[in-house]
Amino acid sequence: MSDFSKVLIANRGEIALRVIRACREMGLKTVAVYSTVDEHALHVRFADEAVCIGPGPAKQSYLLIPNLIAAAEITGADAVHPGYGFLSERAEFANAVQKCGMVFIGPDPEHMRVMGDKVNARETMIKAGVPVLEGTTVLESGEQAVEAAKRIGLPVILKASAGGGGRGMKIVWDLEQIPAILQTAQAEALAAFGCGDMYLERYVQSPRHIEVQIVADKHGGVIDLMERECSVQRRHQKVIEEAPAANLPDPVRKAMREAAVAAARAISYHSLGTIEFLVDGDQFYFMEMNTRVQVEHCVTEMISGVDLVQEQIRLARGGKLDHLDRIWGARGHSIECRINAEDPVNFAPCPGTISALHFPGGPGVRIDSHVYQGYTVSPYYDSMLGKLVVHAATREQAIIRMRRALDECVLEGISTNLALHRWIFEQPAFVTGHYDTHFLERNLDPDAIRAKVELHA
Amino acid sequence: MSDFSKVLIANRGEIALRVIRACREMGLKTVAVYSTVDEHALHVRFADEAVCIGPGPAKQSYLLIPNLIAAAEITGADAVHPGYGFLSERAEFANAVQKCGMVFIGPDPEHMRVMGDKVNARETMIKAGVPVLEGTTVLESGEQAVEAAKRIGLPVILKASAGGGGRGMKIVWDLEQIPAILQTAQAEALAAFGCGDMYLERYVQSPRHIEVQIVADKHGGVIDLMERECSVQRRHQKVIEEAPAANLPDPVRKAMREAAVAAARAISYHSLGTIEFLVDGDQFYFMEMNTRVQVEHCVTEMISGVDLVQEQIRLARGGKLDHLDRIWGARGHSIECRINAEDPVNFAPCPGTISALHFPGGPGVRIDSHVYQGYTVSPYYDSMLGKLVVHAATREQAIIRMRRALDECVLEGISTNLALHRWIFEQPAFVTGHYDTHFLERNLDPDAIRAKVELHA
Amino acid sequence: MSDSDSKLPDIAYVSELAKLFKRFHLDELEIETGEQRISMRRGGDSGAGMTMGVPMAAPMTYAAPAPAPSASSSSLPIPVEAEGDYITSPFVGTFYSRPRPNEPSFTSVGSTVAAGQTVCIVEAMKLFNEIEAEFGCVIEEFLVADQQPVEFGTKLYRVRRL
Amino acid sequence: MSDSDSKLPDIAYVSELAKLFKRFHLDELEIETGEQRISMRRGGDSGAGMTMGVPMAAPMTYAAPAPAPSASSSSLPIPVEAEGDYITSPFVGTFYSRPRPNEPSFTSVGSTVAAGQTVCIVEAMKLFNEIEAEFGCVIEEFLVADQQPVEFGTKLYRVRRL
Repeated sequence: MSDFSKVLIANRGEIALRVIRACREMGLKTVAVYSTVDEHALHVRFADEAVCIGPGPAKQSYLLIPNLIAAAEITGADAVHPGYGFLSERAEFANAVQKCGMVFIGPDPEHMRVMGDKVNARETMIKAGVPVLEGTTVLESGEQAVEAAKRIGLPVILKASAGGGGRGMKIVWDLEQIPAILQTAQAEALAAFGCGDMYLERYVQSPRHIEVQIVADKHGGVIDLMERECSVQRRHQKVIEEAPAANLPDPVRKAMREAAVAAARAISYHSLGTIEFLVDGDQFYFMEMNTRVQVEHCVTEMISGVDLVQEQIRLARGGKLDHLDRIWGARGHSIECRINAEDPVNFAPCPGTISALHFPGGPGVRIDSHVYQGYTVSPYYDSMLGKLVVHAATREQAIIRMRRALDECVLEGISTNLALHRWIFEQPAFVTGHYDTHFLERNLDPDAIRAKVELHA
Repeated sequence: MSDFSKVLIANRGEIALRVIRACREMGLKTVAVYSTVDEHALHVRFADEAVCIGPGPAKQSYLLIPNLIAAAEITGADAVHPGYGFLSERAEFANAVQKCGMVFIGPDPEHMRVMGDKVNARETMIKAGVPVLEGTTVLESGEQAVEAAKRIGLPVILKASAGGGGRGMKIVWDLEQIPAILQTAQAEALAAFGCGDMYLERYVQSPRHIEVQIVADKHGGVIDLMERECSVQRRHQKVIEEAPAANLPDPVRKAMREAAVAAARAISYHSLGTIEFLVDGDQFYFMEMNTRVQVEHCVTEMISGVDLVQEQIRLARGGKLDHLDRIWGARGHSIECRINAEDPVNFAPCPGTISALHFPGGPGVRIDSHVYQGYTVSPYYDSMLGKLVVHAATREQAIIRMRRALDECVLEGISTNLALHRWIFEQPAFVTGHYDTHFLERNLDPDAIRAKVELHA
Repeated sequence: MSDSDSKLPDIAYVSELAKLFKRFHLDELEIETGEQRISMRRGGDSGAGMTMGVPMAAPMTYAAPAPAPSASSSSLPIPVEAEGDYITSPFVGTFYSRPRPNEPSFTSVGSTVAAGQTVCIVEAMKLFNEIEAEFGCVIEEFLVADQQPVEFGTKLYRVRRL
Repeated sequence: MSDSDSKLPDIAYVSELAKLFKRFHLDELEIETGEQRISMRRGGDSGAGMTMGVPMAAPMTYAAPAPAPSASSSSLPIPVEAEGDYITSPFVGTFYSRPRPNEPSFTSVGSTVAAGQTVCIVEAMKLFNEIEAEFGCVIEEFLVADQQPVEFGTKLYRVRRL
């Protein structure tokens, strides 16, 4: 009933390639979609079929549901993989796919709605006994917000219920300011997300971002594949991820993993999912749930030996988890660097043509990238060129391996963040594994990083 | 005493890169050597220093011991890694390195001498209780050869004591011909190896080539890291290798591994080594021992999680094995394809410039290569462009993954054997794992392979 | 060698020229004196130039619907197009030349179409999108058969602008 | 080499021009006097040609002893060389300008050397290899200091051929 043989990949870049690889290995036909800008992209080359769905701007192509559905219809695709970003967490897209009699490779639209509404998600987690930060439901008034802030203690953070991924948040350090800030925030949220609902939570000043990978089938089976630490961030965007998390006491790890499984069970979730926790010392709190494959899924694959995208597809076909308990066992340590076409210091995206390219190889090195020598990075989309992933027996060895791999990386013709990564891997805070989400922006040393650019020029 | 901090790599191509990677991760400085032809090779770029040692022809550069030693002396290198091929199994080179007070990263010259003389090696193995094929020592006369052949039964194979790697062998199906063939063979051996000694063995008509990876320290510690099957060959050269071997009964595997360890102990061997066995049904026989790192060491690394080159360096420094017993455990299945610049059907080498290059990536794929887009393959050296290695939970999945990876391989401007590999991975004999060393040459289907060239052109 | 007795330039001299011709990647070199003239030229080895784009060009050759672009066009976002004016599909979907199965088609070869006039329907998700001409033109050729799938940019009609 | 008897421009002069030509990315260069005319030209596609080689060129910029080659020269086996004639080292080893520590050096700037005459020693593995001039020439400059390490092809002396 929910079986399928031809998958349309409603995405581009490295994740489209990643899904094509999984489909190939499972004997599934693939349909790529592309904008006129991506005509020469590798996902177009390596798919069995490809359909042009619009011009460069995502709103007119990768985000245009009718064109995507039509592309599936005219190619006879019977399943759709959304990748990450774009429409991957849009319930209406999953809905449209299912309405047209195709399988959406992901959870139910309902799961996306519940978790897309942050206040709703918060309430659900509280019921499930998953720890959340002291906070409120949707705020009715400035007074109510002030009362809550008094009860919780400053600083507090105002969050948009429709936000997420770091968007629509305001930190407040002063009770007087709360009503004013709330008003502006509500207006902004309404403009940005079409919903002005705001809620309030205690603001943690030195948080770590640690998330747990969930794998759930349609028969009630739920397991986790351990955690990933993603605290190296800039502007709330992940730069480096690793698994397992460093310096995480085993009892805390155990409790987090159990809480994540409980969270998934609470909404009878199925497919891949990620429960993001905010970690404050030995305490952890539910932040949000991502109902799709993550950019950083690779580090979990490296330590677990599980092909997560193939799992996701198997689960969408109604497959059971049973076998996983048998085959997987954590092994070693894995780290991922996101290689972006951007200025290594101010993070300004730098489109252009790659004039020279050499990716590292050898033992314990994995490359997931859609670029090649001569590839032109367009200004329309995400600036990520690919992911450099290493695996080794220990975290220390993984760091050494990543340094080696970064030194082998040659990417010319455009500006990249390679120098930033080379610099990060020399920072004591990172090397010792004692860092929080402010590590990068607080320690950023422009001169030192620029120097690395010169060194490898 | 045998510690060192700067390693000269007396080699080129992918293995030079491989050794540089290992040294980098161990914090050792590296010195590359290169011929004028290799001025723009990656091993020159990625080493800390590089010394030009001569013109293109290997005899005047990579095989010229004085220039290599001098390069080590002027750069202050205190250790030399020979890689494979070139001088890697030449006792006089290891000797020269040691005489100059440097550490040779490999076994003692004496080990190379014993194993370099095949008759001597044979006798040594017999003493050690390692099974060898019914055969003789050095043949004194045609009569003696005929007598032996009668005793053993036809067909028999004449081998040069100084040969090896498939060189200097003659199969005999007819007693009358033996004396004549022996004479020519002796003359040829004398010309080729400077030693005319020949011996005789039973000829196995459907042999498999299975070898066991040995890791031995300087303190009597010897372990094996399981076997590799290398039966896909053309002209006695390996084309595809895998670990573990398919369809090998566990008792046989166990016996082979024990025999290999016994062989190494018999000569108090140390460093990495490979015992090559000829397998005839459930019987196995010692063929020869390689006293260096193998091209195909990667498949063992993939299933064992051990970095063999780092191990080799550790052992040369006097390190002990103890830890290995703890850390390694076989996991999954790994296959390696040797990608060569050659005609996919007649194997004629095809030098030239690579005009377009894309290597596969994603989960379970490893690339070891020294080439890049714009690289010129010179006619002076081995035609291998690199190694494509995959790892998966089972052999079946590894085969599927390799098919996927081969389809992602783009290599234009020169002729390569990619089409041959794509074809092999569809052959039932290979897919089911029932193949011997004649599989490739007996089943080679030029038209089918040429068709694959077209398909991916 | 000595060519002193001849007017020919010394061979060593010429070979030195050839060396630097190669070293500095000249495509043309000419030296002239009253009595002597040396000229070197290299064939248009744009080969080097081409290669760079190949990996992008190649893709299209087997997977994609668009025509395989020339190597050099590979980094351009605009697909290679034939000459002339066309009405192309702004949607992905199924092409219909007529409003309903047994009705005449919206237009025909030779007929003149005004800007804004409906020329066909592209159906997607059960939505029948009427496609209008963006400019006044004469229909010269139907390029897509009825109920054939079309993607974004597929040429529906070849036309002559008015 | 001496072209004194011919009207041809000195090769060193031409190569200097070629260097400028390349350094400033000229596409065309022409020089004309009463009796001499030199013209150089390069096709437009050199840009693409350059990029292709970069990954090979780049290596030299930090790892290797040879001078960083121009991007476009990268696929050539011949290393970029300065102009003029040289005596280069046929071995890897240590350079000695004199037979023994307190003896005069084999030769000196300005002195004339016959083909086959020993000009220095390169020591490798305790072997003292006497290096001989391959052609008659005048020593114009010592390029390597005593006991300095040299590799294959290292320039030892700048000379003027006779």
